[in-house]
Amino acid sequence: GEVLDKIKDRARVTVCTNVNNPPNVFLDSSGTAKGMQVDLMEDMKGQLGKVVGKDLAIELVPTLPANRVEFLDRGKCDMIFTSLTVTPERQKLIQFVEPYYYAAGPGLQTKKGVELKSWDDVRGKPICSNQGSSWNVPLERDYGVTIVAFQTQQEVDQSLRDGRCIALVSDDSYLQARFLTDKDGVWKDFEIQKLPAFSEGPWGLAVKFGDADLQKALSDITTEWHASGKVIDTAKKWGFTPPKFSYDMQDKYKKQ
Amino acid sequence: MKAENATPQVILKDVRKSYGQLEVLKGISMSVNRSEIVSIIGPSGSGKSTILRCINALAPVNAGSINVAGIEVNDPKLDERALRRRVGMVFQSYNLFPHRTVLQNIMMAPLQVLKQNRADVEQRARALLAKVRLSEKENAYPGELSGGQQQRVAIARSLCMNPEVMMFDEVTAALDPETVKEVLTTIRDVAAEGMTCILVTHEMRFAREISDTVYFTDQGRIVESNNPKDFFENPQDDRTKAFLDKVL
Amino acid sequence: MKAENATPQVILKDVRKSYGQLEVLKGISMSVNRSEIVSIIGPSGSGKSTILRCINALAPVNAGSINVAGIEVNDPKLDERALRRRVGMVFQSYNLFPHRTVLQNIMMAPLQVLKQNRADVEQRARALLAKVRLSEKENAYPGELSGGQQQRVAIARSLCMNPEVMMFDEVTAALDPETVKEVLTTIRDVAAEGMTCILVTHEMRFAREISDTVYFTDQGRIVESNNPKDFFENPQDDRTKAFLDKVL
Amino acid sequence: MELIAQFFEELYHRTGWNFSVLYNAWEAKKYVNGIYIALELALWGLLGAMIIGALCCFLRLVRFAPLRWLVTAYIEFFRNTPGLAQLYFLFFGLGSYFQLSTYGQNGEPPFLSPFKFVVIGLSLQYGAFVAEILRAGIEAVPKTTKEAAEALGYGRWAALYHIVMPLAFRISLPALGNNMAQIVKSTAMAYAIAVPEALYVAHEIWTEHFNVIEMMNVVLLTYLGMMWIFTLIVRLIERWLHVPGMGR
Amino acid sequence: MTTIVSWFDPGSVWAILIPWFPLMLKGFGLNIAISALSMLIGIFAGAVLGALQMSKIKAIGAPARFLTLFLRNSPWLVIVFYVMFLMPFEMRIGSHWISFPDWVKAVVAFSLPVTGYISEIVRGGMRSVPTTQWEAAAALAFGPVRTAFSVILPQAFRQMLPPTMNLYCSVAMATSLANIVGVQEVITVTQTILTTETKPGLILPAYGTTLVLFFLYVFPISLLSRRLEKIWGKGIQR
Ligand SMILES: Nc1ncnc2c1ncn2[C@@H]1O[C@H](COP(=O)(O)OP(=O)(O)OP(=O)(O)O)[C@@H](O)[C@H]1O
Ligand SMILES: Nc1ncnc2c1ncn2[C@@H]1O[C@H](COP(=O)(O)OP(=O)(O)OP(=O)(O)O)[C@@H](O)[C@H]1O
Ligand SMILES: [Mg+2]
Ligand SMILES: [Mg+2]
Repeated sequence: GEVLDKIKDRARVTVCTNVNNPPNVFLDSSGTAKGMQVDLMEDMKGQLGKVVGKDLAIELVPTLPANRVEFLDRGKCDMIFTSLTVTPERQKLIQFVEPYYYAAGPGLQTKKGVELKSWDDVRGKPICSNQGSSWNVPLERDYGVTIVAFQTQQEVDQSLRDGRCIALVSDDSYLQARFLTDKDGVWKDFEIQKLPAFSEGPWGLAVKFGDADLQKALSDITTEWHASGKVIDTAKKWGFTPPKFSYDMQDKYKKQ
Repeated sequence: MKAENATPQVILKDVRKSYGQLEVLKGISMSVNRSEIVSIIGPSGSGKSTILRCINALAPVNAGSINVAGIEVNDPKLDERALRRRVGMVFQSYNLFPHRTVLQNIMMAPLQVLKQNRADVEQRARALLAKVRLSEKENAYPGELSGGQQQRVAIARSLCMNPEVMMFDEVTAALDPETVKEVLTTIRDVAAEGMTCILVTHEMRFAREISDTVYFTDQGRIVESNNPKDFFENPQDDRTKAFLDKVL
Repeated sequence: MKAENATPQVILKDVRKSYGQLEVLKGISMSVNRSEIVSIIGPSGSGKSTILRCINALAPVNAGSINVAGIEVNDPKLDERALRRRVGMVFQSYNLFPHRTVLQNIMMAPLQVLKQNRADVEQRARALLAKVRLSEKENAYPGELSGGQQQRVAIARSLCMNPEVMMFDEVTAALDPETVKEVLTTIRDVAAEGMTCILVTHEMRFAREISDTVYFTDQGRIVESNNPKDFFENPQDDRTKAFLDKVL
Repeated sequence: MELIAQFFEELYHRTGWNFSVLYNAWEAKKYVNGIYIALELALWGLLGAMIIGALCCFLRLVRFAPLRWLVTAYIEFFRNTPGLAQLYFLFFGLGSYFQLSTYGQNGEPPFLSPFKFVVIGLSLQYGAFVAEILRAGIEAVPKTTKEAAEALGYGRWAALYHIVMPLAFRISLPALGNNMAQIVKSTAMAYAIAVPEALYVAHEIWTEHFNVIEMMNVVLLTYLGMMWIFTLIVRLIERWLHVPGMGR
Repeated sequence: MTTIVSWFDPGSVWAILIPWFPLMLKGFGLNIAISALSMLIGIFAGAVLGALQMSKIKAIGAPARFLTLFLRNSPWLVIVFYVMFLMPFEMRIGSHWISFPDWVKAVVAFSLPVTGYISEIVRGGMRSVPTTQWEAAAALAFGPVRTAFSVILPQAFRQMLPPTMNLYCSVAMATSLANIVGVQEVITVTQTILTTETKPGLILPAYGTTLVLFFLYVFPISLLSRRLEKIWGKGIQR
């Protein structure tokens, strides 16, 4: 396929991702990307290199919700690799690579002592979130929540501390990870609410329609990740509690 | 018309005035009696406007004294507004307020500065408009009037403050001959009513006809002053002669 | 000075001109011979400036015809710039280019429009500056000159294009009497050299002295025209009489 | 409405052009509300900016120097830094420190909502610009007009209120109009602190549906529409305040 | 860098922020470069468009006015997006892939609204020159181009300077939108800091630093423009 040829030509794979998405992808002060997804990308780079028979370099293209599909369509990057939840609508626009590589559901973090028993308890209440988070619209539309969305995680956290909202919403595994790694006690007055996840959305790698070779190569890679437990290991390394999805997938592809 | 032995109403004593380095008035002394009409003529830049501006405290003087109807103008605690109620001034460039109609322009200061009764002011304003023959323009804006008409409104505006002294600064310089005539007629009417008038003009014939005294200024000094007949027919100073010679 | 039987150089035939609804020129006919000097006088707003502006195509006419030295001015395919090279115009408000020195103001058009040789133009410009007695001001900016000096530069600027016809529009209206004298002297010099001149003026004495023919306009019509002597001593039309009466 | 919704839903299924706001009732409601919020922000911001600008303009005329410096410092700071960064400072700086937008124990609404913060931010930022514009307007009122007011006995503040400000405001109107357009566009920065104005909602929608191009077009039309409304308002004000002879 | 960091408490916000300064400065350099280049392009294009707006020929004047209106009234974000959308990211020349750097796209994007604003400034400036100057030029047989360049524009320059400088300041501050085309300018870097670093209390110092950076850069420019305005104000008296 065209894209795979291009990767081979340039000996470089370009990946659109949200670089402000810790601990999945984030930049340190030297501008180097780190995070769980970065580890997976490195692995992918190696495996793709074998497919094309060349040592590849990897280049991250920072994206925003407003430009990522454009960047993919017009070849600025070869794939989107970020916390991109698969929905039927999106499937019409880009080609998701199956099997999906991860999944997450929404988690709520509040001050200690706030009792939330079901999602109905937050109806009409302000909840802080990140702009571009895929939970915002479903929570607003289906659960009547007032989403107050900011651009950066610091702002979301600060707003929760300031009491501008009663809770903040984020990927549940991310929230768990940050409580596990909270050595400074920044979050000692806060807790994660134990609510039934109303949906656990799978995250997919996405490529342009039409390059079956690349799609196949990536599909093989994600399959291998599940089969070998690579995803679960990496997630644990970054402090995540892997979702049920990951174990299901491991079972499924181990058997084959 | 000269009222002999009358009390002087405007007295300037050795007035000096500088703008930065430039000494514009180099010791001006003059005395104007009540109901007297005085013309100041002289070449451009000789300080004519500056004299008028000093008299109503638009420009502070550096030395000497000015007394207008008993008010010491260079007193540091001078109440400028009290002075300006007694001394009206009409400018060459009309300076009407463009956002107000003719009638409003005339009534504004009596209402807002003197806080007079609206009905009285309106009556007086209408009378003045009639006097300058502009009654039908009372609702026009200044932008809709010709130069001569604007100048006449400016005169009416000043008169409506009932000043004791009126000063006119080259009020006809930018007008065409016909309009000049109109404005001069208006000034003549004002003067005829016995108001004290100080006028700066380039219209020699008019100055001659209307004044009780003519002053000639050159380079910040009063070179010569006399009654109009003697002044024009028999000038003493060489500079006066040269000037009158050049003026057509 | 009148050259009898000379060829007409500027011919207006029944020229009409409107601004929107307002008809400003209501059929103007005149004919000016080579080297003739013509004055146009008349009340404000009677269309004097408009006549000049029509002659050099600054304002298009609605009807009638204008011919200047063989060029049909209301030809739709008129080469305006060719016309304006032959007809110079000096405005009441001088209109010097404030960002250029006196000498540059004079040299700009010959260099940039006529593409003449710089050395020649410079020589000519200096000669003209000498003629208007401003040689020592050649490097001054217009903002540094008095009104009369600016007006003389404007005349020199127009002359440096070597026009065949010169038009002066109330070039002394905004000046003080002394300066008026200077400017009129300059115009007299120009006229004395045999250039065709059309001048609009309020200086009756000057018009009388210098012109071959005087035209009187009122409300967009030429009411009367005659040689100056007869015109001023023995005006025929009532409106002319009234006007001359009013002018001091 | 039904028909439009049907049409766009059909369009999506046929061509993939996904104008989801036009058929998805929930999104349409949010977006319309977003436009409403943007307009409201613009109006309040405009009002605030005018009040702050006028106030600063007055304070700068006060003779007490430290006050003038303070106002000047405010103006320079707010004119020369990004509005977005200013907003963050207000919201996360003052807002967090003083707990200005904290919900009460029992869910009482906060003292200042994010909406109010944006209004304050816009007012402060554009108030600085308005102050500058008005200052330029005051400086553009001819000195002669101010002197005329003084000569009529107006005090400093009375002249400012009755004559200078009304004129300055008219002179400043075009610049104020530009400023107004700028405010309308700047309401978009509200998205940074989670005020659901049009752009924030559009952002939410294209994050959900990936229909960025379609939504960009909708946003473009929305803003052109809003600007058009505001342009009309400025025109109306201009016409309402129009005075013959000032401007065109 | 490490020495500077060591001045601060290891746990303080500045100890966290200072290592980021090089990246922020690099981002700010992009803001400056993009704003300066797009201003340069916009000035040339805007002068032409502005002159066209003044044209007496309807077929030229009307479209020029419409374009100006459109460019001025469109949100910058949308314009930036469209440029990203319409300009290719890379081109294949022979067997080589040439990619346009993102900042080139940002420059193109910002020069569009700048063109619109400059066009309007030029028009306003030219109209501020009294009609009598146009007539004087016409009476001296100057053609339209000569009139514009020798007579009118030099006089309009002073009027046009302050709004142009103001515009430049706005552009410098609006370049933060360049993150849509993928430029990591200073506000984007700031946001990266605020998502990466978990220590609370970073928001104010981080945005404060960008605020100061902009102020240090823009304020001298606005001072300069005032100074120039005064200098030229003396030269041309009306
Ligand atoms: N505000 C000012 N600052 C500096 N110099 C000034 C100022 N006002 C007037 N002058 C100078 O003072 C001198 C006298 O000016 P003034 O206006 O009194 O002259 P004038 O006799 O009225 O002349 P004109 O007939 O031209 O009106 C002139 O040389 C003028 O340049
Ligand atoms: N551009 C214009 N638009 C509309 N009306 C105009 C225009 N120019 C001149 N007029 C009108 O045409 C008439 C004649 O004007 P013109 O300037 O020719 O008079 P003038 O005889 O030169 O008067 P003045 O002695 O005051 O200069 C006036 O009524 C004037 O208001
Ligand atoms: Mg004077
Ligand atoms: Mg005229």
